[in-house]
Amino acid sequence: MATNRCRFKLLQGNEACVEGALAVGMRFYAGYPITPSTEIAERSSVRLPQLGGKFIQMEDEISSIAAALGASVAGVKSMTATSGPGFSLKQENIGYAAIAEIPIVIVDVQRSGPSTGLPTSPSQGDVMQAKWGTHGDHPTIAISPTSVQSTYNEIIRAFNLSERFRTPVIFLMDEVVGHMREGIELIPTEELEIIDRNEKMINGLPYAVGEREYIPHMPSFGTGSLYNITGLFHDDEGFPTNDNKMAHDEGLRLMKKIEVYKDDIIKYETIDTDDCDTLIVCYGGTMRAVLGAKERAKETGLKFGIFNPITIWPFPEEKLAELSKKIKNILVVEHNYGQILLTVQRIVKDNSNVHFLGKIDGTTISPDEIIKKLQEVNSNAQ
Amino acid sequence: MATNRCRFKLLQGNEACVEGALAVGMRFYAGYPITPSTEIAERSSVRLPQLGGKFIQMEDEISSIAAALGASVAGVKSMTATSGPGFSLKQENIGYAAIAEIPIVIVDVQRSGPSTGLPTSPSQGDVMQAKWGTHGDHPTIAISPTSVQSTYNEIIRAFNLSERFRTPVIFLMDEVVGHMREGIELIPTEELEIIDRNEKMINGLPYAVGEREYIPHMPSFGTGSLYNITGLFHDDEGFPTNDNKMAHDEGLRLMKKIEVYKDDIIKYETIDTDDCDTLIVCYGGTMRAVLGAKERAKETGLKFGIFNPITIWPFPEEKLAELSKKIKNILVVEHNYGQILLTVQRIVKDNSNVHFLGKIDGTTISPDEIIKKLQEVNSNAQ
Amino acid sequence: MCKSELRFTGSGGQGVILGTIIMAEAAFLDGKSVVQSQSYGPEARGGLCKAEVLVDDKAVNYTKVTKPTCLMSLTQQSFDKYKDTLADNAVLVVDDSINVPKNIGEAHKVYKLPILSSARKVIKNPMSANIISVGAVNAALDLASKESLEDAVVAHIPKGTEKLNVSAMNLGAQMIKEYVH
Amino acid sequence: MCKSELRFTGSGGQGVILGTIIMAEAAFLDGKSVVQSQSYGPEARGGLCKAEVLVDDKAVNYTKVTKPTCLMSLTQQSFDKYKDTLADNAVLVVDDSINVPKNIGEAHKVYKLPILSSARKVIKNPMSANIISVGAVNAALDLASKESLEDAVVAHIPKGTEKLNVSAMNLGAQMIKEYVH
Amino acid sequence: MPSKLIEKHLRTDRLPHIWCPGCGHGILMRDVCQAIDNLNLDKDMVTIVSGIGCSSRAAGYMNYNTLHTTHGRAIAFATGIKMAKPEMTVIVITGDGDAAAIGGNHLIHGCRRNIDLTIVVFNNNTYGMTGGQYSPTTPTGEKGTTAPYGNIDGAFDLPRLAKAAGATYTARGDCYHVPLTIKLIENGIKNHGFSFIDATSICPTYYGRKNKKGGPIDMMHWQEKNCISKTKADKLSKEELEDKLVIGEFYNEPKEEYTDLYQTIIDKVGGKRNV
Amino acid sequence: MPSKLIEKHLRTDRLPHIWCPGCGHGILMRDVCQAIDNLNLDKDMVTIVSGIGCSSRAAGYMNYNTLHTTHGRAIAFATGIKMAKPEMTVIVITGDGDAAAIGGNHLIHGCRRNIDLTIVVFNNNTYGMTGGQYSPTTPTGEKGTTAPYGNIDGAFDLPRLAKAAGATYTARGDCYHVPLTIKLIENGIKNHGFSFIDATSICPTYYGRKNKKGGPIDMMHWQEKNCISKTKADKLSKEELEDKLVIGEFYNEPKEEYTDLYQTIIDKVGGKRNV
Amino acid sequence: MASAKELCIEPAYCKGCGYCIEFCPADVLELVNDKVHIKNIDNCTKCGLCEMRCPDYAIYLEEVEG
Amino acid sequence: MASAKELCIEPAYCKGCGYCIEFCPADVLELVNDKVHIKNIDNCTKCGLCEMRCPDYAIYLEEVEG
Ligand SMILES: Cc1ncc(C[n+]2csc(CCOP(=O)(O)OP(=O)(O)O)c2C)c(N)n1
Ligand SMILES: Cc1ncc(C[n+]2csc(CCOP(=O)(O)OP(=O)(O)O)c2C)c(N)n1
Ligand code: SF4
Ligand code: SF4
Ligand code: SF4
Ligand code: SF4
Ligand code: SF4
Ligand code: SF4
Ligand SMILES: [Mg+2]
Ligand SMILES: [Mg+2]
Repeated sequence: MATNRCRFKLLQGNEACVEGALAVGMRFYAGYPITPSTEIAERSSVRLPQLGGKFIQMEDEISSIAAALGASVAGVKSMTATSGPGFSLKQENIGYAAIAEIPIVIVDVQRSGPSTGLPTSPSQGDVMQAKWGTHGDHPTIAISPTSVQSTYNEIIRAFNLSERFRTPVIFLMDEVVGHMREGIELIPTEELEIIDRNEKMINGLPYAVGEREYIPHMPSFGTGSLYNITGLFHDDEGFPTNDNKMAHDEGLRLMKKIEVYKDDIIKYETIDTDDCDTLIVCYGGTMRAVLGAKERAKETGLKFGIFNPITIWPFPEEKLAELSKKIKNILVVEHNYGQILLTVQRIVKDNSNVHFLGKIDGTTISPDEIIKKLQEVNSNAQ
Repeated sequence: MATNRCRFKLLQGNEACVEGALAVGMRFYAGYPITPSTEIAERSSVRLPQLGGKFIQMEDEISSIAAALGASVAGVKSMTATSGPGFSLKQENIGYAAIAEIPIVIVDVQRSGPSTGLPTSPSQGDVMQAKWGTHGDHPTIAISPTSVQSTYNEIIRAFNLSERFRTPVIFLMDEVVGHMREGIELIPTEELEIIDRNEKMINGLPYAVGEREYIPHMPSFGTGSLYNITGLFHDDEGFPTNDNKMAHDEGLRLMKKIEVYKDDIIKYETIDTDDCDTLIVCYGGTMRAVLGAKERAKETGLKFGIFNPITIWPFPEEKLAELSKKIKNILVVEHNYGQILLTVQRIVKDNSNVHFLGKIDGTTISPDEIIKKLQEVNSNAQ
Repeated sequence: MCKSELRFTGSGGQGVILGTIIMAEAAFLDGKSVVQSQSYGPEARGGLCKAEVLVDDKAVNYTKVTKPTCLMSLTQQSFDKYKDTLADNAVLVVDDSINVPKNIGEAHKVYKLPILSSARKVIKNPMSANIISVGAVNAALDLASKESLEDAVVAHIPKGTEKLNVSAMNLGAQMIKEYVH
Repeated sequence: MCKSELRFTGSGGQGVILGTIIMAEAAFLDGKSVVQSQSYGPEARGGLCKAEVLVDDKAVNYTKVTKPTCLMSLTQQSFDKYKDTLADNAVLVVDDSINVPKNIGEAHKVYKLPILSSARKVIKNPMSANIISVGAVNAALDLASKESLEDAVVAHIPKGTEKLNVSAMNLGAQMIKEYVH
Repeated sequence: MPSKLIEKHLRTDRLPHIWCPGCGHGILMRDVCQAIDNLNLDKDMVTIVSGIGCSSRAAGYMNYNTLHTTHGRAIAFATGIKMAKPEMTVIVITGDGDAAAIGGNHLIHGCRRNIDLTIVVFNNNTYGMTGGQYSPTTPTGEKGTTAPYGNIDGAFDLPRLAKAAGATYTARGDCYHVPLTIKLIENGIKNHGFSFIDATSICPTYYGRKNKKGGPIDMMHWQEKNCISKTKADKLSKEELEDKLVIGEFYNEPKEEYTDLYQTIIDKVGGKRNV
Repeated sequence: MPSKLIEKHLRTDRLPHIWCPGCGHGILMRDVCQAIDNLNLDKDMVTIVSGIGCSSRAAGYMNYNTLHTTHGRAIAFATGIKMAKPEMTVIVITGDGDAAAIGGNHLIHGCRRNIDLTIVVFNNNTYGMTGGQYSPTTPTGEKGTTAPYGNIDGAFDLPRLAKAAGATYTARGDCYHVPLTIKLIENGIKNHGFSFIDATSICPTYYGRKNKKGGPIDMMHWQEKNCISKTKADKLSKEELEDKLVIGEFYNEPKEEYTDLYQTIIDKVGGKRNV
Repeated sequence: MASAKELCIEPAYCKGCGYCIEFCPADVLELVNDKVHIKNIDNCTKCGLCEMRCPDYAIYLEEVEG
Repeated sequence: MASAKELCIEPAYCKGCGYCIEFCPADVLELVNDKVHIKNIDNCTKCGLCEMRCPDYAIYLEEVEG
């Protein structure tokens, strides 16, 4: 690139999250400040009214997601952002969004936990929570960006998936990505592929699905449809039911709509996986350290591939299973005590070849640490 | 037994939970009503003042666990109980209990979810949430009883583990067990092995541990120690720290204290596992249907073993791995869309032999369904 | 299957759940293994209500009644819902206001008793219908000893209503004894 | 390792973070790849503050500075904390109140500049120290074009303070030019 | 066949509702419909938001845009709807548990913002849905399944709390004084700001039974006798007032409304209207 | 070397504290210590509970039993402690965000129960810890990092809210009027019931800077001039009162206390004391 | 054309709470088999109090072409 | 024996906010290198206002044996 004066901008990851969301049409944000996600609220408060959108600071995280869901029901693309403690508080209503099938994007800029933990330190400790944090079986889509640019691009995808599948999407950032600044290209709205919800009900019913379809269409409140939304199991009209067959069908459909279309949801990145002994599985901010280690491949003589599950839930199981067949060692690098590790262990047939590098001490994992661990893995393998 | 007039009583699972807790010394309960756990609050409100204990109905589930933690800090064994939606709300403070190392027992009588779901229907949909519901890496102990008697016995064990390891213990009941009545033996306090917390600080420090020890001792407030408790990473005095080494040591110790003593924590039951082709893995109320199927083994000709992880977290991995080596098929039966299934798949080397039977439609899994599934598994195996 | 699988049905507020608790307690006091359970739900408020007891000499495993050996019904609606899933030769104790189809009458042992009306007219307390039915079911099945049943009744009713309820229980038993098929 | 790895340190409130943002922005405007980051924490309030910029022609991967090629410090405390982890032949731009040990002075290129005092006395605004240091660091490293740096400065300071800040920036650059080792 | 009012405003295919015989919630739900009817509102521009509880089940029966949310969070959901579509009339139907126990914070913050919502609490002094535990409006000394020895908590005076928190309209109605209660709801909807109506309900099944209040008819008679207007109350001594419940309009002082104020920000910073 | 008071009541090995130069929280923390000292309380029978925020960091420095909890939940934790050990003096130190934003519900329910806690809100009209967002006590029109165009929310009058919710003692102090503020805290502790003290603090770093209030000294002068007693306030017109903040004791009406009432239940049903 | 009012009942909705009967000022109604029943329509003043307090919308006045 | 008061300073605690200086009624104090400094002890009336308002406990009066 020549100079960066037009559509290129230096932005913080958190800021890029807002700009991407605005580009794809987010016009409502409700939130409650918490480090390290606060800049998302702050920038939203500045930018939204400039575009005729609305920002509201609610009294806590529970009401924030609730307000965002309310706005979504009224037809406005909505977002809320938080970090660990707030993410825990939002869990109940994430389940509500899942069963009521209300599109919404929930950003979690992970910090070190549990509890208040190390509020300003990097971590990827909420990965399993993103899938299992709310009670009961429910579908989950979660996406984890690795850079400021991918934050911009992926938040757009997050909104598109949320609208298409009528489901909450978790945007799982981490402190590293959220707080760093990089130059990025702001792709303008006109050039984006934007998915808006289909407001025309199937068979005149808000929760009916067509044949071989899994996703009901969703009219906005105030557009003439006068229907009911509930967090109870419900029939096609949206009215609560205790009918076992209906409950079964609905529960299963909620899972299926993600399962069936998983190829449209899953996205991953592979680097040098064709010819390597060791495969590193990593995601989010940790990816950067792995790339840093890769930079020094010549110097260190270490050959390894990288598998980055950008869509972290549903996890790209098939691809990893395929890769794992021809690879001796897998090294999972994540900023926690082993979360995606468990999924990798499940997918990869012979667990003995799965290694792990993780930590939580307030510092980031460095390329040096990765190189050291790779050397260890290699020497054990001999 | 002759007649059941003395220490034998007909009780609901929820009632037995309270009686067991009282027997082991629970003297504070804070809660907020929610089906199907409400009887635990109701019985506590009747029984506690009779024993000089205290019951309080708080304004919500968050304040309930908070109050219970407060009482625990003041030296009183405390409990709170809830179901799905309330369990989601308690998550943040479960993490707090973990990092601040405050003993507490949290009962979750599972119901059908997500969200309000089918509030009065059986489910085991919170099993993964019990481990991953709060943000950040943290230790977890969770126990799942299968009968009214085991509810009484296991809640006693839950309190003992909580006090010994200074950690929250999740008591994962389900609607089936919570709401049914059975005759049980109420083992009186005098006959119980009761573990009370050690109030004498190690080296005069509330978070210091001895050599080869992982669990600091805990003085109660008001006994002369004047120390600080926080949900931030902290030093041995309990004062917040940003020191990377201290954070690392503390985080690791929290995980280790469970890991190292896991043989003292893990409890499981095996039935007929010595000589069987198929092993059923099941827990909680679902176990009863499996036993129902077993009753009919003669009639159906089905031979199978049962593995019941009573301590569901940490999962009895080693035992299952060992069993799996000599068994052709494993059938996981649970009241959800596959949660413990994932852990079993991870542990068992050859996933192709892991089968699953689960559902959520408001009805319980029946012996008939299990028998049918077993027949299917057997015929596929041929 | 257990020796006895009892299902009590009626409408919310008729004390059907309490009836099964008393049955369970009585059998339990006699040293039997029992499991009692019920359906919950906001619908249970005004609408249908179902509760169950399993009784056996050995441990009761599966906790739900699948094919009742005994069905007790107080309302037509609840009877209709459950009349078709019965064990062979089941015992039916139903209010005499209920219309029992011929085929069912022939396949099972049916006691049509004036439970609701006797509660109102004889015991003079409509809330005693459940205790009458408890007395009747116990007598029909010969499930628990009379002492245990009485103890169980007394343990579960408000203080001061012992006499009334014990006579309701006895009335139920008597109805069975004097029943002419 | 990147071509340039800059670390700015000082105490909270001195605008050290903003300094790195401006540096990053300037290099970015020139078409470079940059990553800027900082330490947060309640401690950052009154205490130590650290911010970093990585600049390269190709993509910057790892996001943290490990061995700075340039260290800018405004306080002794922050200097002492970071003085020992430097790349070979690093460039040090420090306030002249800071005591730089001999071994460090010999191993690296050190500019001791009257940043804080000039901010107070010459620019007459203590808050301009960070802009002076930005000007100085940029000149010492020849990192970004003067135009880009000026644009970056102007983009990040309050409206109405452009002149003051541009002259602070120039002052910093001048200090380097005129520096006598 | 139902009446014209019911036909027009309720989803009659879902009737009869699940509420117990004599439950006051049915009366109050009709009051809300009548108020909407009186105001001649376009049904498509009315949204009912509720939480969880017997009372909150109302939403499902009402033929507007209806959102049955999570326990305690109705006002927060409603806030989002109102922000997104300020032209929508947003009414929250909630219970004393939903609004004042778990949802108390959202209530006071809604008041504080003076956002144009109308809150109607079907206040039956108990948690009906979970079987009759005491609630934050159960009078001290009364019983609930979790207050077997009598409740020692103080009870909220909800309109007073709402006013102190910033509501610009507060009132109390009941099940006996139907025309008044309808009028209070109407006025609440008309107030362009946060309106709070404490609608005293009747739960014979739990609150009544636990507290020996007799059957539904007795409880209705209690309201007839004890729910008195402010003017009447002003003439009574403190002792005479002991078992009385004052009904009527307590506070009605319009103030700048939240979504209007937000629109002035949008206008100021150049955002377009209604994007 | 610190003073005798500080030596006695604070963990001096942890000083200096993390608060910014001129932060009012330091002054208020000393006030709490002084009040405890004046009352001659046994330090082992004092527990400080706090939530999360700059203000809530106080707990860590104070040499009593101290519990630094989760954001907003301090009063709920404190309730458990007080129930378990009624003989303990339990003081909650919290912030305007901690107590009135996320923690608002626990505040009003604490008030409602009249449980013997003393709440001291270090009220700096902002979320200091997270960098200066507006809070529920930020005056309308003022700025925060999330109110770049001026805050359109109404602000809570916290003592008024607490009183309406059932608190039996309410007051407001500040950083300038130190002896008064100490006295208010003392009286709050002495009230055997729920006491609420709104202690106006000073956040020069965020609130001051964002709202062009000058430096710490200017902000202290503002309190000197504008924090006036009720008697003074009564003499002023509405316009004159506009930028004033009334300090002093607002309400002090003891009522039966919660843990005492619970003890009567225990006594009634035969439970032993203090098991 | 003047319109008159007619007292209507929807028995499927009635839960027999008895409010309408108790609070009817003209003794028009009674309970039969736990459902409302018009015992004396001539007494009815069409005051609408029964409709107002019926929690189940089972009794109401409807305008009829007069 | 009568006890007197002495004005003490703990410079390690002082953050230089200037409250003590601004609100000292007797102009006793000044700021030197961002830390409080006693410029004129003789003026000091031992009123204690500096101690009261010091957010950092860096200045205070201590009883001394008189
Ligand atoms: C988070 C959560 N906690 C608790 C419950 C259980 N619950 C359902 S309704 C209810 C109380 C309802 O009381 P109220 O709002 O007064 O309504 P009512 O039933 O009395 O009309 C409770 C506690 C729940 N559904 N969700
Ligand atoms: C659940 C949760 N949400 C948000 C935060 C982030 N947070 C920490 S402190 C704070 C606000 C503090 O404000 P206040 O209580 O007024 O204290 P101050 O810092 O102003 O003294 C917030 C929002 C958190 N720690 N936990
Ligand atoms: S339980 Fe009470 S509130 Fe609920 S429907 Fe029945 S009477 Fe109404
Ligand atoms: S940010 Fe504000 S409240 Fe926090 S320590 Fe600094 S001055 Fe005090
Ligand atoms: S008020 Fe309604 S429900 Fe009650 S008896 Fe009359 S018609 Fe029936
Ligand atoms: S309209 Fe009036 S008079 Fe007629 S039945 Fe109804 S209440 Fe009685
Ligand atoms: S004691 Fe009074 S006179 Fe002396 S320095 Fe302090 S404020 Fe000034
Ligand atoms: S008030 Fe305290 S911190 Fe401030 S200048 Fe004076 S001594 Fe220093
Ligand atoms: Mg209620
Ligand atoms: Mg604050």
